[in-house]
Formats: sequence, C-alpha cells, structure tokens
Amino acid sequence: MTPYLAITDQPIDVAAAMAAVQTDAAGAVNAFIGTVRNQSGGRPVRRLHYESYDSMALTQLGHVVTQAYEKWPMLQEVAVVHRKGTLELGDVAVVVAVATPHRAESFAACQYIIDTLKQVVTIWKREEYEDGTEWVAAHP
Amino acid sequence: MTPYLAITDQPIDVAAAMAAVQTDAAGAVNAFIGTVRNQSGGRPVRRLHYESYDSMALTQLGHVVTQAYEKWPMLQEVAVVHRKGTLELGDVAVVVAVATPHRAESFAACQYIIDTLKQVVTIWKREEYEDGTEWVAAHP
Amino acid sequence: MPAGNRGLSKIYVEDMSLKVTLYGITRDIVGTSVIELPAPAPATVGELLEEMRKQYPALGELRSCAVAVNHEYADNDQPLHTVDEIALIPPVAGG
Amino acid sequence: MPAGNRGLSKIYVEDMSLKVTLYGITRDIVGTSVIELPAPAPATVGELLEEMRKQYPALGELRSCAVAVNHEYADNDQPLHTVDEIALIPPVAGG
Repeated sequence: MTPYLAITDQPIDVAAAMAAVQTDAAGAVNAFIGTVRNQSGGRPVRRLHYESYDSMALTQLGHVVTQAYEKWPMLQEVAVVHRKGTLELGDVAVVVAVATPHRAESFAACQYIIDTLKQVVTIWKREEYEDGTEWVAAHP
Repeated sequence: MTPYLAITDQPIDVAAAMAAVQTDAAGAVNAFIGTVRNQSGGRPVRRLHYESYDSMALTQLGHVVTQAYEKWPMLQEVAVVHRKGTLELGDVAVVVAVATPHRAESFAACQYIIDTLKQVVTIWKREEYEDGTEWVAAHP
Repeated sequence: MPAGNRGLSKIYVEDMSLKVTLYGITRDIVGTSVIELPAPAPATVGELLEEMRKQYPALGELRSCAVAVNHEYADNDQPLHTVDEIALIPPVAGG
Repeated sequence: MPAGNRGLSKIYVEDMSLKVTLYGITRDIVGTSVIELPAPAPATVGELLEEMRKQYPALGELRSCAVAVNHEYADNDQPLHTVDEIALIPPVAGG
C-alpha cells in the first residue's frame, strides 16, 4: 500500500507505473496520462518547461494520496509520476494510476488525485510559443 | 478518429492501446484496465473464461463508441481491447483508452464506455472456483 | 404492397426453418451451440423466445434472455427470416 | 511558558536573518533564486509577504502567492525561524 510517488527529469515509463499498481486483489486500474498539447487556449505551443520544488512537491503529493486513501478506503495501490525539465509535444508530463477492487472507485480516486495535485503540488509550467514564454496560470 | 476496437485471445498490450490514442492535439488520456481478481463476492477465483460472440460484440462496441463521440464531441481517439479465452489471476481482461483535449472529459468518456460495454457487449464470463464454475450474472 | 406479395410472404414464413446460435449459459442449457427450428418456425422474436422457453424451461430462470438478429438486439415484434443471423443472448458480463 | 523564555524568543526573532527560496515566476520577478532578508527579519509569514510585496510590487499582481514553511503551506500568522526552509509559492500548474 506504499504509494509509488516520483518526480523525474527522465521520460516517464507509463507501463511501469501501471504495472506498479496491479495486484491480484484489485480488479480495476484507472490511469490518467497528461501529455504536452500542441496548443493552449488557441495559441500554438512549441514545448513546455516544468520546474519543481521537489521536496515540497513530494510532501504535498503524499498528503493528496493520504486523503485519497481516507476517502476511498478500498483504494489499494497508487502511483504518481510527474516529469520536470523540458518536454516536447506529445511527451508524457504526468501519470496517475490507481488500483481498486471495483471500477467506479478507480475513476473517482484517480480523478481526485490529479485534480488535487494540480491545486497543491509545487510544480510550475512555462509554455514556450513561437514568440516567447509564459508561466501558466500565474496571473488572473 | 477511427476507433481501435478489438477482441483477442492473445495477452493485451496495454501500452500499445494507450499509444494508439495519443496525439499532439490531446492533452489528456484516461485508461481503464480490468484485471482478473483473486476473488468474486468473497469466493476465491482460480481463473476466468471469457466467451465472445465476436461479430456482434464488435458491432455493439462500435455503437457504444459512436454514442461516446456524440456525448463528448471533443473526444479525439478511442481504443478498446477485450480479451477472450482462459485468463489467469492478474491478467488484463479489458482496456479502454480515450484521448481528449481536457481531462474531465477523458474520465467521463472512458467511464461511459466501460460501463456501457458491460451492459451491451456480447461477452460472457465464467468464473472458475476450487469446486466448479459459474456463468457470472446469469441468474437473478 | 400488392396482395400477391403479402400472400407470398406468408407462405415463405410458414415454410422456413431457422438456425439459432447459443452462447454462454444458453448453450449449456440447450446442450448444443446451434439449434435448428424446422418449419413452421417462429415468425417473430417473441414467438421464438416463447418456443425456446417451452422446450427449455431453464431459459426462463435467467436474469434475462435477449434475441439478436444480425448483430443487433431485437424487439419481440421483429420478424425473423431464414437468412437472418439469430442468436440467444443471456446476461452479458464483459469487462 | 515562563517570562524569561518569552524574552529570549523576542531577542532571537529580532536578531535573525531569513533565507527565502523563489520558484517559477517569483524568481523571475525577484531576479534570483534565493533572497536573504537581514535582521530584523519579518517575524511571521504575513510580515514576510508584506515586506516582499513592498520590495517587489509585481508579486502583488500574481493570481496568488503563498508561503511554504518546511514543505507545508503556511498561514499568515505562522512565526518564522532562521532554521526554517522558507519558499514563495506562486500559482502552481502541474499536470
């Protein structure tokens, strides 16, 4: 039940993260994969740069996963891997994988983790366009 | 946008199904993986046997995916692979993967497809226990 | 539709035999994977189900038993033809 | 808590300097990744934010700017100590 949480500057191995959560007791695995889109708000994106405050990000990620275990006691295994550094179009930025005995909870827990991750985990995204860069969500 | 739908007696390549849906235009991929649990309703399960009426199953699966495209017009790519034959504990029975520009729709569309698949797709499951077998859900 | 065609159709229905494919627990109940119903065969899905349940009462104990015609779920009033691909569909359990 | 300890604590706060680490757009605004605030340094999270916004008004234009103390989000009334790991946290955007 120890969650597999990581922040890495290496390409994410999605299959490994999903394999990490599979057990014979869990019939359902839900995985969310966030990839680099070629546009953002209609503006063409060339690549992304993720910056992370690693030690705090892992602390906060641990809190998020603990909350998920509290909300869904049947939650069995969790893996969250977030990439940092420079990412090209199509690269995997984040994978969240959860295993539960039944499928409805796998969807709910996975969605809770990615939604909450986006609110509290100390990772920042800088989008690179044809004509400059911008920190995402920095200004109102 | 042509969905990748398959019923196979070979082990499912989850990574291939997920790769099949990834595009530079879709930032979000959600995948559901159903695996063989070691118990069902508290009763230990030794293995599963799936039987499929393939031609109808693929027709019905096509309807399900078409309905998903109607409900979520931003849905970009869909892959559904279901295994048949004899499966051991931990084996992947089904994978549903969808790609959308934003993440909320990826969860909703993926869940719709697996939920509806379970209602209409002509695949039958026979659970094998220590002391016999049973067709799942056959009787009230 | 001319009366002649209606008469022809009627004769055709009375003469036809039907093949019904059985899956899952319905195959176990009937004891074979294809059953042939000789003429005069049921003319509609509803008549087919009635005939099958009469011959194999265990079919009536299932949670549900649908009929598929050419890969689509069929209503009771759908007519059946020799060329149709007909199947009994017990409760599905994929996923 | 004895009065003597309170007095000691007061002297300690007035004497201390603080190091604040800056991430994302706050580093761009301040122009460095670590800023050292010499004694007398702000005694609480709220005072730190007030001081930083005074020196760098662009921080006030952000959607939000939190302070983290030892990897946890901190309220305005949380006291600060030299040994704390302190960071400015502009709006996060992971995932």
